[in-house]
Amino acid sequence: MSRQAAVVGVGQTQHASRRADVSIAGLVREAVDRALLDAGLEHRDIDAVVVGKAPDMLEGVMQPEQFLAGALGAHLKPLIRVHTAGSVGASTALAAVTHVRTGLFERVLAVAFEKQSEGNAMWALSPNLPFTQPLVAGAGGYFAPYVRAYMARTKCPPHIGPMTAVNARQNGGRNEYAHLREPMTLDDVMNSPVLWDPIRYGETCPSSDGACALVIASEEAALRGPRRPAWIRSGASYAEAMWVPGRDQVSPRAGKICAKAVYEGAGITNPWKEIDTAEIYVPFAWFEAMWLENLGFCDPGEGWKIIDRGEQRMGAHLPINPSGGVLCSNPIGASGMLRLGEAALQVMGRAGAHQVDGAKTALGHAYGGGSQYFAMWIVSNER
Amino acid sequence: MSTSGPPKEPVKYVEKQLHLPYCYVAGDYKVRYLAALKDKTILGSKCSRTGKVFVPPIVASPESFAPCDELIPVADRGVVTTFCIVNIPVIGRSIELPYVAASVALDGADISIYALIQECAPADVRMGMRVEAVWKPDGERQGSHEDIIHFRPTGEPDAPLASFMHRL
Amino acid sequence: MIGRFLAGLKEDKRIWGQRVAGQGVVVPPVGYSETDGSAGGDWVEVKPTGVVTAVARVHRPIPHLHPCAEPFAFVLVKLDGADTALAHVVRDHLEQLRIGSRVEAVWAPDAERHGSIRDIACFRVIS
Amino acid sequence: MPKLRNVAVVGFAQAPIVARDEHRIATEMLYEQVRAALAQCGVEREAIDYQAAGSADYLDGRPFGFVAALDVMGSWPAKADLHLEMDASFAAYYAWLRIQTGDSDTALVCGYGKTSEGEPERVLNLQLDPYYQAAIGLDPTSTAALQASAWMARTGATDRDLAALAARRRAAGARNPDAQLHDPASAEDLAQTPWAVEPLRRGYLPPVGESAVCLVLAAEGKAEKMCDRPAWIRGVDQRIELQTLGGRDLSRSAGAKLATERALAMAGLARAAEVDVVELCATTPAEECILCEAMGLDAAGARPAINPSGGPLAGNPLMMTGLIRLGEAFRQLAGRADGHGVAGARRAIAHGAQGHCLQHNVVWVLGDERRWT
Repeated sequence: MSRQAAVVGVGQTQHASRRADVSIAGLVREAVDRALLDAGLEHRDIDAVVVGKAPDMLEGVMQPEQFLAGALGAHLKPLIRVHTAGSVGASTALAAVTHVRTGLFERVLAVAFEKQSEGNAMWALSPNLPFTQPLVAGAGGYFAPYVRAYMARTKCPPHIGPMTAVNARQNGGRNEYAHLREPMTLDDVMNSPVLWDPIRYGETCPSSDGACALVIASEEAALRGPRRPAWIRSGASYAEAMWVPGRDQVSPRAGKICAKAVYEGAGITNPWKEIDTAEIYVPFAWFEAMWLENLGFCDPGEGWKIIDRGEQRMGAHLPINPSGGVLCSNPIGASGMLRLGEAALQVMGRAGAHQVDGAKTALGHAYGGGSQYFAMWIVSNER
Repeated sequence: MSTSGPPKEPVKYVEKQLHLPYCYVAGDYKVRYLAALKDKTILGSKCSRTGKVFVPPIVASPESFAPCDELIPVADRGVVTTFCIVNIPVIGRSIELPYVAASVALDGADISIYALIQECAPADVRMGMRVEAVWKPDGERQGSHEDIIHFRPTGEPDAPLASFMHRL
Repeated sequence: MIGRFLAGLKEDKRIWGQRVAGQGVVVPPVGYSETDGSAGGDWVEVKPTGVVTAVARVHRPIPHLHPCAEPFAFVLVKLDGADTALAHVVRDHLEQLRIGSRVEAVWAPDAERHGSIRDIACFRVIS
Repeated sequence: MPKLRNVAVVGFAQAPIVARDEHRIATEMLYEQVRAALAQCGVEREAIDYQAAGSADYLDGRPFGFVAALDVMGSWPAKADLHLEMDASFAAYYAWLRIQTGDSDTALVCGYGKTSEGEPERVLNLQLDPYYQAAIGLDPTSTAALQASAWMARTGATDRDLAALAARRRAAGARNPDAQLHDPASAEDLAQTPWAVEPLRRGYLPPVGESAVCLVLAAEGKAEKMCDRPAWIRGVDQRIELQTLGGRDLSRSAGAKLATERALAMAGLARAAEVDVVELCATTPAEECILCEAMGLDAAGARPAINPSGGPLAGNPLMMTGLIRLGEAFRQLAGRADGHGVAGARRAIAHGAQGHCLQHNVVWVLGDERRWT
């Protein structure tokens, strides 16, 4: 029952603030066509489809996978639709892995997308809950207080977030699919408007249109494919309740539990030493330092020091987000799958200009909700 | 029949304005919570297993999974555990920018509420600052979250970081 | 594909379908086969007349959702030359409407065609 | 076929379906059902190692509505979890897959949502493609009526046939304490009710209803300890179809047919008629007949008994109607259906569906004996 699964195809769209050249279906098909081409497969080779996206309010279509079923080649196939907030792209990929690991499916297509330009994301992410004063202004407004708490707790210097943002852009400049590729300087970020104090504009992810698709295959099917696959050594998705007294949103317990599960599953005892690169979900620059701690790459309070020393840059000890990450492209529903897909490309050795030399083992990570949902996998170039 | 196809220049967008009315049930706990605001009282619910207090009241503790079967008042003052200063607008919101949205741990409660901090410059708000509710005058309170206009500094000494860092 | 189909309605009052694998001539087109996911093929113009394959009579229209305030019928219409049916409405002579009825498109006036499926104002029974 | 694990439904709790619960929000309704389902199984929350849920943001009228459900599902410390923006019967399907991988042995499956807070006719318009079908204002009753008309035209069925079937389900619903409609109504009476959307009369359709549901799945080894008469899942399959109403034969359900064939094959059965009870997620009498045809069942026959709970025609809480069918199949096999129990029921089919005109179907085959040795 511990069957292996592998990534045999990766496809993503050009990410941009507005993809006016394609419909929702066209956007999704751009990613799917590329993933199928990458895997040397056609729609008829796919046994089941797993679709993920963040709130349907972003586009104004309820359960859009229903009208997209034809576009996805899913007619008369099994399909499920996942929604786990910001982590959804990653949990969608993991749901596809589950399908394959049952032994009932040889090849499963996982697709995630967001066409944020077709609605108003700031509105859709600022829920006016009934009987509650509407104060939260978008995701930035929600997360900014925890960034402040991180800064207070670790007494880190103020340039850590800006440094992270500058590095992300540098990486994104090498990624042909990224939405934001222009370089920024530390001064650019420091002098950018403060949107949700302490979060600056330059430390904030864009709002993107984009999609990602992965083909997940069984061991036998992967070995028959045209290319070297990325072997999925482990994967896990966990979620925790919101209103737990003392729940730490700076370093959530769910994130630690999920990380422990994927490390154990992959036989990793020292992630800092054994992982070659990681794609982690950083929608606001400060979260890179926070997640480095939460993921156990260092002791609590030490995450910002890794960034300060530049050890997470390309060519350094543990390149983080060589693709530029969420700070350079954020089609919300797809962002988590992009993290997992980029991790897979790294261990396949096919990340192009942002390839980390010799990457053998990589982590893909996403989170969502009020830092409640976590989904991760470890991929490797070896079975 | 022609096979040249329709005009080359496509229609770019199909617009749709959605109008979806909803009518939300508050739930009995929330009804009592809102009614108590009229009397300048903030109610929380107490976990039957751990004794921890949730504001606004919820029917079960997510921590212990046990019911919270008792409603008790908590203070209308507490400590700012963390906050952000909002500088950008949201459609349909009328609060003047910039404003401070804070997590406030009310005295007697085990989780924080979101609150608007006013009557001081945003730059003067601090983690640990003591704040109190500013209520609408008698006769104007309707039993709604708007009965508390905002929170303001009390002028008491700040709470030390260690005293609230575990309950942001 | 959708944009060009809608441009055909708006600018030329012509209805175009697309010949796709597994489905024949699809009207309205989406640019791919909904049965096998393959990408679409040639444009084929179809006639503004066709046969009704399903009828749902709405006696009490829902305001701000349904396309008119008076009783009307939703229909599926297989246009002449098409292999799939189009969902639309019939507003008049509802007593003559049944499955199998022949209908034709009624166009919205030039100034009211904005590039939408409702540039066809409705269908009317012709037999 | 790979080696599969025997997995059973071992607990099921459902809030009685009502038009509107004025006293509780959706998560409060759910909390009680989670507690009740665990109590049936005689376990604490810690005993369950996976959770899956189904709900829809648009029905909640807010983004991320499902996040609040974590708080009442016992998600502390964090639980391995997945939320599906679907009817919860598909969450059960996913939980079953998850148990098949061996990563989990037990799962909570939850469905919730307060349909009464919004206007489903408007909300479900948004499920249709935004360019062609939503844009002309189609609502779920109208699409169901289109489907009914196509089916009636093909089969020659009449208004009387729809009335007769609706009356039978109303009679059954009267024996089910969790059903929303408890008053039996004669076919004659129902045939006098005004048109909802012709050819469907209001008397043939369920009113807006809401509930909260929790079902527990467990693998062999644990299932027997949690339930004295587990309902073993012997086969399951699900299929979606293209959405465009005019792009498929609306008078038939190709997806339900295929899913049934695959589920029966997995279960080692030749025909659907070999089971004793069938619970169908059919929200109109025409849908029920279309499903029966797809599955090879006689909608008017005595055996297998079809929708002895009254089915969705006696209560249709969106996003959990399909999961309730699975729960009802469990009740029948576990001897817990009481007033609407089918004597001697040993095998059952449960069907879940979502989308306009039966776009997406899941079919379960259950039995009182394990499938695999």
